[in-house]
Amino acid sequence: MSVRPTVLPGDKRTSVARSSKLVAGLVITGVLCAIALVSLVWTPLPPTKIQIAYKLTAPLQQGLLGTDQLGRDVLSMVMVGAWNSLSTAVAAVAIGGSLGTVAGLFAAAARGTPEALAMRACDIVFALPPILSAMMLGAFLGTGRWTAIIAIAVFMIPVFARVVCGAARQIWPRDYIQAARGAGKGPMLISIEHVLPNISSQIIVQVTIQLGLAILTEASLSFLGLGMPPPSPTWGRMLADSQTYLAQAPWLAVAPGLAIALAVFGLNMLGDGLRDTLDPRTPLLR
Amino acid sequence: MPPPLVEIANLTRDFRNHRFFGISQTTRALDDVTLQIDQGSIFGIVGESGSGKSTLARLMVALDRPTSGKVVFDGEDIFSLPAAALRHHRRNFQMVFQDPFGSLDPRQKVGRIIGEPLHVFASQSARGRVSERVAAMLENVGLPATAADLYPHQFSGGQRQRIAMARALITEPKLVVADEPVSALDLSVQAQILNLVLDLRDTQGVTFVFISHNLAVIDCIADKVGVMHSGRLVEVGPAHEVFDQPRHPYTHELRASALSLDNEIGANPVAARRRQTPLGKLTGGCAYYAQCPIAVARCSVERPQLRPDGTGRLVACHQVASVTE
Amino acid sequence: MNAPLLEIDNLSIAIDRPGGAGLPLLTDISLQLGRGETLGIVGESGSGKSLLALGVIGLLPEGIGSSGSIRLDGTELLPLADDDLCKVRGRRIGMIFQEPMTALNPVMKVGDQIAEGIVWHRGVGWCDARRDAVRLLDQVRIPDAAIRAKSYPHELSGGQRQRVGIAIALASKPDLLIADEPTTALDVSVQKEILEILDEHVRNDGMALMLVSHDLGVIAASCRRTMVLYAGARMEEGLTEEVLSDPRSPYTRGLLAALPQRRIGDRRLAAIPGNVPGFAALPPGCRFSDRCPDRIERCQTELPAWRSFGNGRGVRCIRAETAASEAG
Amino acid sequence: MVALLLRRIASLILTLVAVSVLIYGIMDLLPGDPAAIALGTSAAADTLAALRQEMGLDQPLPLRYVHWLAGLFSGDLGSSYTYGVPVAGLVVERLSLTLPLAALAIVLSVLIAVPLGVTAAARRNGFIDHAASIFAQISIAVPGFWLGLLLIMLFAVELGWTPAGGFPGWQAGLLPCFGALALPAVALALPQAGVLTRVTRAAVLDVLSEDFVRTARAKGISRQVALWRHAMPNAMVPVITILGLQFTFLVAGAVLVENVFNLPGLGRLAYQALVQRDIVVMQAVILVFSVLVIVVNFIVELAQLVLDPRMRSDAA
Repeated sequence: MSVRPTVLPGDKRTSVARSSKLVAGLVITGVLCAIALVSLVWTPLPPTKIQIAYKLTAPLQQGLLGTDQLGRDVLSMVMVGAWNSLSTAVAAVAIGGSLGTVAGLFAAAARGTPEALAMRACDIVFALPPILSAMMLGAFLGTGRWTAIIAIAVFMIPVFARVVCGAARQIWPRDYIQAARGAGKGPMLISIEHVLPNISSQIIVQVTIQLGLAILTEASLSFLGLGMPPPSPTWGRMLADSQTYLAQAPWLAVAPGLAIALAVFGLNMLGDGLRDTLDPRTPLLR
Repeated sequence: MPPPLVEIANLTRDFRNHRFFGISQTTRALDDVTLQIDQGSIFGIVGESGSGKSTLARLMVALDRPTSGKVVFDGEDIFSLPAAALRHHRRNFQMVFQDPFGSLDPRQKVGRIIGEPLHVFASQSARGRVSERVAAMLENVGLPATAADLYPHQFSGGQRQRIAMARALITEPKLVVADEPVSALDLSVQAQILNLVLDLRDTQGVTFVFISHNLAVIDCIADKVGVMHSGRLVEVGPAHEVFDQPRHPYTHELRASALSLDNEIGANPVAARRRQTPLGKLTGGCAYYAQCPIAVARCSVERPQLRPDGTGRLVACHQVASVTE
Repeated sequence: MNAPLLEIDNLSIAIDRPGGAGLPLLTDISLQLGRGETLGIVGESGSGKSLLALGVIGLLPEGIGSSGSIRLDGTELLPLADDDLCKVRGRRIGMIFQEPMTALNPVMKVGDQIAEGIVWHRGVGWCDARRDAVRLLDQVRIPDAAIRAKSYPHELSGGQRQRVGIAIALASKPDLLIADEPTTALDVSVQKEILEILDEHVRNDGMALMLVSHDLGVIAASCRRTMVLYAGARMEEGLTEEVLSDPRSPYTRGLLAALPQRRIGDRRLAAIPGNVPGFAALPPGCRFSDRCPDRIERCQTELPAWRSFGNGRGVRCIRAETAASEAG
Repeated sequence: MVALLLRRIASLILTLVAVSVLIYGIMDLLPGDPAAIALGTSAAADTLAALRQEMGLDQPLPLRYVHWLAGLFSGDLGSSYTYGVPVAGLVVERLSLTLPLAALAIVLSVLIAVPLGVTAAARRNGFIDHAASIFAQISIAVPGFWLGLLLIMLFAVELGWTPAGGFPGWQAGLLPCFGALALPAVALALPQAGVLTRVTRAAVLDVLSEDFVRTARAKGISRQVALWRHAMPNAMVPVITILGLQFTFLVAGAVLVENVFNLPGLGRLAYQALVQRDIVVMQAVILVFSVLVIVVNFIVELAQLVLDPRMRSDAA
């Protein structure tokens, strides 16, 4: 018999590290979501309120995070930016993730040529960076929230299709799938009843990671002016605007960037923590 | 004499590894197998890895489709049935798998796992009684009815194999094909499962096809045995007779290599035997030719057919056939 | 009488736990093995037999530690640093593993994998070492050894890979060979030949062999002495013949009775009831007490001590003790 | 082996063709008339018709695609409306900045990530492991373009060590050029390095738990030698696979970083083409980027063949 204990009782050090990652991820992501939701009903000042008299005021002198070149309150803008960023990311991952998951499940169930074709198609879409496809879309559709959502979602489809197909292919040869076939169940029912629950942890982990990536991409798009149109503030555009005032008002470049980094960091920690708790296969070293 | 429950005729299965571009290769996993399985018997199939025994098992329960040949179950050719009829027919033949850890969905409770076939096969009115039937079946295989509310990982290997047995039997099938059901189990638990198979055959009248690489297990449990080598059946006959007096040289080799408690290594070494690495696929001829100690020139070109040797056994060997001719 | 080659005293292997005692996987193991001797370690899953093998060669998984004493030719192995152990592994102790499919490096030619140990221990050049590797491959009966040495593992069959594994273990002519389930993953027709190759080297080179297996047939065929393990403790030890023909432990008796064999009429096999316990859920008292047909009340309260009958024969069973004292 | 290579090349060509069809198709099928977009809303009908004819927009789609493709093979990517020069020359000129930048970033990220990941795996749960994990988490979370801004703030605005952006051109000599590329390369490389560090660590840990590493240790090989001789060659296969997949993100990063540092590269060209609604240039740039991604992944496949004999024998 081979000696390969998977999880050993008393392996405290790693289990503490696991749960601390999960807690950190949950806290950061939770706070972020709360801020985004609060911004819908309350911000310290209306984020679009222009007060030229107070333009480029340093943090704490006027508002918690200072004001921008038009005297708008940076904190309020960051808060609304959180909502804009999160909602876009969630919508994109929801669309791309569900389409990709269905495609991946189908490819794994069909096997053979359909699977090969689907994966080839994924390779091709994967070769187009989301920023470039957003540029293509933006050139014709005009810029806006939906351009960003569609561009990101299109990129998410092959990502999820690949992950799901890969995970589902590991499940299909298992004997319990064979038993379900022997029980007279068809590929559709098997995919839903047996395959999906058994790969759900991988999908959940992927969702958190891709949410982080979507936030990054959304920020990049709005940095290039391909995101939500003004005046509604986005983190990316705030950074783009700050470029002109790097010397006079460095805080303008710090606050939104930190917000992006924290959001992505929180989601990644959450993903890591979930991965460790949902599928604790971390092997022990010899 | 009642007709056989299963009649397998010229069953062949090729596996082709598909390529997106270029040539695809074909491997013949099962080669022209003809076989009959009597009602109420335990039919043992013995062979080494790659002998095609698992492929045969999957075909018998229609988990795979043959390249050619047919399986007639209870008078019906199962591969010519329309999909819906085949699905309905599946309740009559079920399978038990080797790995007790891979054959139960880890995300479902035992009650749901065992009841799964009923959800497809049972009529709407009978579904309400699923939990009763699951409880009864759990008792049949020696587990408490409370097991239904637990998850598979809460059981040991032997108990899981009992659960797998319960799932296979819940549709009251006529045939259960068990593919190496005790190979993954500890010796002290193995005997429990073998006894369970014997009990179930006696009480429920189920016909078993029992596959194993272990001669002792087959000798212990089977009425008749088929010996497989390279996708072909080389010898079929009553289990005790086949193992006491093997006629095919391959059966002989298997018998000689099995280690019992009074064997001693070095007493009669195998080294003297002619041994070569198999040279790819032989087109004609006997697949055992390269290793066979009694092969003659004819064996390399002409494939021996499985035929009666005159003592109630079927053997596929030119040398054996020539004895009786 | 010379000192035995391998002497293990009171060896325990446990999972390290921060603060306090570890979770024991294997306890109170003592054994002696002389040059040219063969010892079989037999047990079911969770008996700790593989851990014992890994413990001797000092390759326990991270987080698992051992205490007690392992002496090779009088040298204590347990306190040695890894660098010093490296001079023992391969050169003094060779090891063969269970899974021929995964035990070889997939991206390295098999000849080089054999030669590696020779270069490492003897400091010869790779050219000479590769020549040696071909000779070793020939010794383990691989046809066309010179060509096969240039193959990658995936180009070989399971049996051939296991021969390569043996060649690696034999490369530096170790004094002690540990084989952990060397034939479990192989077909029966290959199994016997692998055991023959092992037997040949033990006989010719005066090597000591410690063979770990769950298969009584394998142990009976290749080992003069046998130790039976159950749930991390030794239950019985002695000459293989005696252990198999006159088992003193109810567990050994149960195992022998459970061996599948031809039934007479409608008889059933004598199965041991219950399941093999996990190391975290051992019954109190004797580890076999919850499944033992001969248990008495005392079995469930105290762990019986190891009782030695001399001549290497020993058993762990309260009933055996009382039987002996009644007789004496 | 030869058959396998031919198959891979055939697959590469098919993928390239599919991508070109996709890009051309999307550009063509998307709502909006390129000629109208180029001229703006106030253009007269006859001017529009003239431009449409000049652009070949009056021909059927498949024909236009074939013309475009034929043009590609003769190095003709069309000409830009805004610059009035052949796009091919423009792309090549811009590539001369973007390719060295990307290469620099890849080299930098590999140089940081591989040693860090391997050390982290070899000393699991040690100080370096924890430090590497924190480094990886942070650098993955920090967007490259923001990092670029911070670097400019620190090194250009505060310290004045480097220019805040721009590119002197290769004729100005190697040193000033690399000076101008240093900060952008760091901004591009760091997020990549974070991902690679994690992948390297995980891959090495995976391989270290394999049976064959234990076999090597049983031979008496030391931990270090087992790590470098046995674990590393096996662990490199997943690492370079991820390196190839990450190239897509590197390209995306280049578009942004070139804009932050005001570098006249292909990414900046893409942005300018977008602003100026120069469809022909957009098409060309996106095509070049996609081809780059595909070719890089093809090279990765070849590298896998070299590293792993099991993949080579796939052909036999």
